[in-house]
Amino acid sequence: MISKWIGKRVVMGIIVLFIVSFLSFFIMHAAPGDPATAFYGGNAQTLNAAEKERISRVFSLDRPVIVQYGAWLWETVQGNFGYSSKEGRPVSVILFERLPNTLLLFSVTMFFIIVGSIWLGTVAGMKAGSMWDKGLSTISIASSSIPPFWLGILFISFFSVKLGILPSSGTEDVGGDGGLMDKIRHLIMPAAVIILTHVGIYARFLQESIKTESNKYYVLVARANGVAKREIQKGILRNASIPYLNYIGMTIPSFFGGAVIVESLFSWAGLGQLMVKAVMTKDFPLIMGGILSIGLLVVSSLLIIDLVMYGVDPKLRKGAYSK
Amino acid sequence: MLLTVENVSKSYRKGNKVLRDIDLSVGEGEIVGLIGESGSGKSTLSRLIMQLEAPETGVISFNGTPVTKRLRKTFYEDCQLVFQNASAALNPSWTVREILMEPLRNSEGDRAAHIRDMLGSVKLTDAHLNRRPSELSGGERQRVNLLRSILVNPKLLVCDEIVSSLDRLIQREIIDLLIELNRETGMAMLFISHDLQVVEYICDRIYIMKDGKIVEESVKVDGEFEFSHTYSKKLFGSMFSRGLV
Amino acid sequence: MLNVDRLTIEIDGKCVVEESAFSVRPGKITSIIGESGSGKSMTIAALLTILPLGAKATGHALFNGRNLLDASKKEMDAIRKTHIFTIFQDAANSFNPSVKMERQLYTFSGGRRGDTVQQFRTKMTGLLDELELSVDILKQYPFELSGGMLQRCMIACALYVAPDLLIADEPTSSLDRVLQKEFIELLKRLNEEQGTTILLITHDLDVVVEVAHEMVVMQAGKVVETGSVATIFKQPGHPYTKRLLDSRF
Amino acid sequence: MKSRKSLAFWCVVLGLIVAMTVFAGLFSTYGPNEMDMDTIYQPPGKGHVLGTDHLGRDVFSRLLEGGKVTLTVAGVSVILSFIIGVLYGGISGYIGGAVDVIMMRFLEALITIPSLILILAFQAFMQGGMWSMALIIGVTGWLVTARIVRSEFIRLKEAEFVKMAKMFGTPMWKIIFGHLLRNSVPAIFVVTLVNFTGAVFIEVSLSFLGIGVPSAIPSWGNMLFYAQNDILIGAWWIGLFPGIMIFLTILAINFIGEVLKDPRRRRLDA
Amino acid sequence: MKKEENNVQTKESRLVYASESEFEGLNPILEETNLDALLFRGLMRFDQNNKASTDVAESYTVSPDQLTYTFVIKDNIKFHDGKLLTADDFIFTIESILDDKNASFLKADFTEVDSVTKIDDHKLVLKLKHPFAPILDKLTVPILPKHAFENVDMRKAEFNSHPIGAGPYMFDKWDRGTSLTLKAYANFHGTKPSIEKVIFKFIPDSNVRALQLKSGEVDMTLLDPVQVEELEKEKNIKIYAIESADYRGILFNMNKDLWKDVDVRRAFSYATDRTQIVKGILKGYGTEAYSPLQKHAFNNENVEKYVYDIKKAKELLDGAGWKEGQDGFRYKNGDKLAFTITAPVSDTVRVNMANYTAEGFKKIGADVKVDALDWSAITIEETEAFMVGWGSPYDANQHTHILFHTNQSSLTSSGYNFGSYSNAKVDELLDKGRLTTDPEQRKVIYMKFQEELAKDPAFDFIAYEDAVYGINKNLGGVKERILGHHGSGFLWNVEEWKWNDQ
Ligand SMILES: Nc1ncnc2c1ncn2[C@@H]1O[C@H](COP(=O)(O)OP(=O)(O)OP(=O)(O)O)[C@@H](O)[C@H]1O
Ligand SMILES: Nc1ncnc2c1ncn2[C@@H]1O[C@H](COP(=O)(O)OP(=O)(O)OP(=O)(O)O)[C@@H](O)[C@H]1O
Ligand SMILES: [Mg+2]
Ligand SMILES: [Mg+2]
Ligand code: NI
Repeated sequence: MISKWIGKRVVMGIIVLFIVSFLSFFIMHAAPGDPATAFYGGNAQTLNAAEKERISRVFSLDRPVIVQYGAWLWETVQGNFGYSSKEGRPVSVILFERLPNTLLLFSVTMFFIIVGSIWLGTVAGMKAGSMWDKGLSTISIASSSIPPFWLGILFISFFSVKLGILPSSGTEDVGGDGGLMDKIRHLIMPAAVIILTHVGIYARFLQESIKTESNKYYVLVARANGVAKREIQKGILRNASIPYLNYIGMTIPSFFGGAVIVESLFSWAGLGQLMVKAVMTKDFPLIMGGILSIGLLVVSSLLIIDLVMYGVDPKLRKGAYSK
Repeated sequence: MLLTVENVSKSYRKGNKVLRDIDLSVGEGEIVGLIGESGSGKSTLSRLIMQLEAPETGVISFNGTPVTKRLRKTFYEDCQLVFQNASAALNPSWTVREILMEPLRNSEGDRAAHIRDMLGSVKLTDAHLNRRPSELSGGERQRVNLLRSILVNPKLLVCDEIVSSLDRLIQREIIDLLIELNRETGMAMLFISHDLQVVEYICDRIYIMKDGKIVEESVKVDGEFEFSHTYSKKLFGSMFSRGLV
Repeated sequence: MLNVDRLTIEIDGKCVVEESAFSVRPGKITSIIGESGSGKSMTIAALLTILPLGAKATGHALFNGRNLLDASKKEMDAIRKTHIFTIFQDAANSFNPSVKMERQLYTFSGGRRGDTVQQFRTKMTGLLDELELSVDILKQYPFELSGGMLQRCMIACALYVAPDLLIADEPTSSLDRVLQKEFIELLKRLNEEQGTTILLITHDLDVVVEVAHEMVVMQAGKVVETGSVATIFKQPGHPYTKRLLDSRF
Repeated sequence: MKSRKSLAFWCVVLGLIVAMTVFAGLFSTYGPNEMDMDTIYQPPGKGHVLGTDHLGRDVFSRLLEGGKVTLTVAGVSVILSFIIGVLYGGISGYIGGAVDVIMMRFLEALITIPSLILILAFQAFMQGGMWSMALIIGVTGWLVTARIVRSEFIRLKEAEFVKMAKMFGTPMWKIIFGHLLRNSVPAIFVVTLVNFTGAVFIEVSLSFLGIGVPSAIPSWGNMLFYAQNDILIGAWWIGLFPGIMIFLTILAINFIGEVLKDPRRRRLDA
Repeated sequence: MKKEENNVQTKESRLVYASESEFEGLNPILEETNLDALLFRGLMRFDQNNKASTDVAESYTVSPDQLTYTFVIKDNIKFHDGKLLTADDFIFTIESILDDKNASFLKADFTEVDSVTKIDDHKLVLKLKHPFAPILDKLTVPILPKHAFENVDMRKAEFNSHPIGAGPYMFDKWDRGTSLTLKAYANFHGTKPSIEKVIFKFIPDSNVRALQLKSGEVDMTLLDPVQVEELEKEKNIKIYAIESADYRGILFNMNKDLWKDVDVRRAFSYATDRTQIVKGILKGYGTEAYSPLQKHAFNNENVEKYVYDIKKAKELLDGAGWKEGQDGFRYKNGDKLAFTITAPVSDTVRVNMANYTAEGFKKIGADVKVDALDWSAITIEETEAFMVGWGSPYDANQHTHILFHTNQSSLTSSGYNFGSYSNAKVDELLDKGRLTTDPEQRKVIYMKFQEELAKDPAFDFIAYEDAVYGINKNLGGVKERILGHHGSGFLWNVEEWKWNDQ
């Protein structure tokens, strides 16, 4: 049952990646000029022979576009993303350098957002009518209305310029020991910006789910029949977590999008900053690689969420939604 | 016969027949009941009659001619359906006036006056015309729903559980209204319900349905129905004794 | 057993139940009847102190001499847990969809009385058997069962705990006739065999006639008539009651 | 009652912002690009209400002009995404069947790609003016609208009043507009509001990264982009006011959306 | 506790330099970087007065006909990898520069070299085709180790990302995109460096650089003029505003028809308000520019300076047939007087100058846009007008021949004449100036060159920009001298620098 279901999800993910790859190929093809100059612009003459050969082989213009796409996809699936037109190094190598930083930022922020929003949302949701309940929705709307980069600027001007206690950019101190403390110091501000601008909405979503759930008939029935409060709350939380998880899944793409800006602001050497750089320098091979790898990241995070959902939602396990 | 349903079957999933060889007819001016427990296929049959879905086998004829795609338009002029859930059958963002105008799109004459005339017959007033469905009570909604269908003066009205979710008091009002309409205009009705008392009260003849099959047909004799099939007996046996009255 | 006097319920300043008074005698089946929105469910909610946010109940509701309306949270929890059991109209939605039936039935029955899961299992199996339900349902989720089955599960719990007072809020409206009849039979049995006091809310006069000993008629938030079923049916005092009786088919 | 009041309040705030920017010419005291090397980095005060920037331009005038640009980009892109979304979702939902399945799979894939990343990719070779920016945001912003329209259409298509309409012989266009679309309005409206905030966010973000509207055109994002250089100098007013404007605009829309999202205000659920 | 100790210790021995741009490679004959002075040494070296004096060379003699130079190389100089630096290495360097395969940007500097011959390991003879005065300046070129290039294509050599030189600092590690670290070279032949590590941190954003200087994350950086006032208040920062030969101007791309008419170029030169720019954008850290040799001994004061004059500019445009239309903009044959100035987005000063001049050009009816792009997205040959920056404090030939000579058009050679500027008189003067040795004569030639260039401007010269460095106050040993383009050369004596708080 579960393997079948996972299989289905993986197939879906692959279809998604397929379309993503098609899109990124299409975008590149829409770029002006023949592929070699479109990809490598003024740097075409410094290309190495193997890459030149690859480009002329894959993108030979006398072949129909769909064949070119197939050839390109085949190369890409094998991990050959071409060479960065700016740095001349293989795109895959560059992407791999950036991946740990993005994953670090993503997992740390996601962790705190989830923990924070579960805590806030539960407290606010369970205590209907309390200060928490009323305050949270206003605060969460307000916090989600702050452009993250603006908050970032404020942070920098306060913590870096005014107090000088946190580094304003980078992933680690240059020439430092690269130790854990150093990493954390650099991580604090970018992570805090993302967390602060997001945790409110997630908390609020959970709060609303809990409130909706608390008004469900079965809660009333349980209360009327003297079921213990803790028991009831556990049940509520479990059900409220289903739409909450769904919401996390839905917002993951935009989450990755938002990270682009924060990464750029804090010069956090992750995939997002890389993408911005690639766009500014019109480094097309890198852009294509970036889109694909972010697509892959999104799809795999969604898969993880799906798995969690599978564990939480019995209706999924029993296939009750298919009807 | 006004409406004849012959040999009609329908299934949604392979091997799972929702309707099996249904034969049924409604004469002019007749009120025919169709009873059966939940899930026995009553609504499905009504949708088939109204050509909202196509039957797998069988023929549905109106006035002796099978209803085809081409004839559908004229068929709808003579035959109308009233859904069980009035809230869902009325466009929530239209006013009652707009809703009542909809079936009259192509008719000539003073449509507004026609509506005003008819409004009284379902005990609604002009004041209701400017409201939206959400501003009406359940009974009022069902009356608007009913009125809209009878505005075009159909010869046959198919009512799918139109009173089941209403209060007894309102139920009674609407049922009496239907009987009155039947008397005055000779409009025939196919009255679908699972409420035995109501059916017993309003119908001249009833069909009893179980698991997609019509198991029995019975005609009212001296205000009573006679049954031979065991299921019908069980069904009517489960009516509460009239007790005390 | 239960004496309600001058019960008034306000929601956001709007009066939904006004100065109502009635009583439930031990060992009897009392029925509240009234049209939709007349305040029947609100009255029950007030008795169980599960009124929605913003609602306020005043007056007296003496349960075995204890006023439920000013009972502390703890006391109320205890009363709800030990003396009263409530069956609600919508059985399909009365269970948490993502918790297995066994767990839920346990919290509704065995858990209330402090039985161990083992004890619960043996006793419940017997009850389910009696109600023509398979034991397998314990391993299933609510959404895998039909409304009728779920309603019978609720009844099983009621039979299990054998409460002093059983409240049933329109328990039959979502059932079809055959099931309705069966359910009413069960209520009768519970009352006759275990002597359970029952407060039955309905809008169906036929049901009242079938099972109730006494009846309370409500209209627009007011109790307009109380008395034994037989007398009221013979001589309805209030014009509204008369209309109700007339509306029967 | 409370929600009504807050709705009115935020509508007024939004209205003020829009009016100020639309009629920027009337309110602003200087040309948005008027430079004066004698008055650079003047703090807010006489002459320049909100001070001047590094080229001696009046921050207030630029704020209004920038708002015009930002809101125009957002507005145009939202209209565009609205049209595409309604068409795509409408076709998918109305036709249904295999067409729907294919269109939805495609949509799901698109939703998986962070739209900002897509926009970035487009920017790589479309970098140009304000309009191309609006075009790109519009072309990538219709996904959620389409999904909502589709689900509304599917829900409403099965609604009994639509079936009744068919029986009354109501023509298709009237069914689509009068029944389906009209009843989707509340949902579409809310998602369009959300899209609008999204579009504002994207415009300011891209401009903030220096790859949005051309630097010579003032927009809130652009102003913030340059304001980064002024933090250190202590010229807080250059970055603060555009930030506040963005914040207020989005806040107002969010609060309006919040009130409208409230099911009690939605007739459909009645 | 431990952490603090650590901090103090690292602070003592390292210098972090915030650099705007990263480089593609570190081969000094393929790309010019400000690391060259640290990593490499040449036969000659510029001293504090920007005069070439001996360095790797022990001594040299010049033949009376000025065609033969004989050099003696110090015999104890070792490359960072321990190999001895010999005449062979120098010969290899010159040959590599002249080898077309390597497309060295320095080739034009050495075209006058006829031959280089090794006498022995530490003695060599360099022969010129013609007497060529700047040759000693040119011989400051870094010497490459021949052994590092055996059997490899120079453009692809490992050396380019892991250089080996004979300078005071040697390569340590390079974190692409973040930083590059050099460490002190113990066997350096000159003053032994006191600071152990020099780290180049790549921060494109000038604001971030200033921020990090303030917070102490970096020890020195080039500042934007507007940042000075604020940073001056900081206790731990010392500001060096150093006069430099670094000018900014708008390059007219002669491939655009608009610029073919010299009067149009002159009109725009008149319409540029340099005084305001120096005052507002450079905050006084600079001077108005009119010539590429203004900071040079050969400066010609008497050329046309294009002092701000809108009226003249309008007259010139009128004369050139650009007539004002209804909308206030000028038109000629239906074409609008419009163009775009491109500027590198990371260089705020240039972007500001572009924006300010563009706005000012509206006054003469020109619709001028500004495109601020990333460096790598800019192809100067393809722009209509570009905000350039050049200037050299050294020989007059430097940054003139390569910029203005027809043969140096970037379209046809490896020169830096990006606008394909071509003027026969200028060409002739530049050629003559190169080959003349008599200083007095050269002065006359270059004065004449400046006059001709002013008449037919290739650039709209805007301003010389002082190099304003912000430096950690505790850093000692800094010696000022007139700096080059982008304030380059500031690190020229870094081996003498030290931390005062040691
Ligand atoms: N669109 C459909 N797709 C699949 N199965 C359907 C569909 N519509 C109805 N059914 C099935 O057909 C059977 C008959 O349904 P129908 O709605 O006709 O019953 P009914 O007699 O009207 O019941 P009720 O009294 O509850 O209204 C049911 O088992 C139902 O599950
Ligand atoms: N949560 C609530 N907030 C505000 N008013 C409510 C709420 N719940 C119920 N009411 C109102 O209280 C009144 C009484 O409702 P109640 O549910 O008691 O009616 P009822 O007699 O149980 O009707 P039914 O037979 O439909 O169940 C109604 O007018 C209803 O509109
Ligand atoms: Mg039905
Ligand atoms: Mg109720
Ligand atoms: Ni330069």
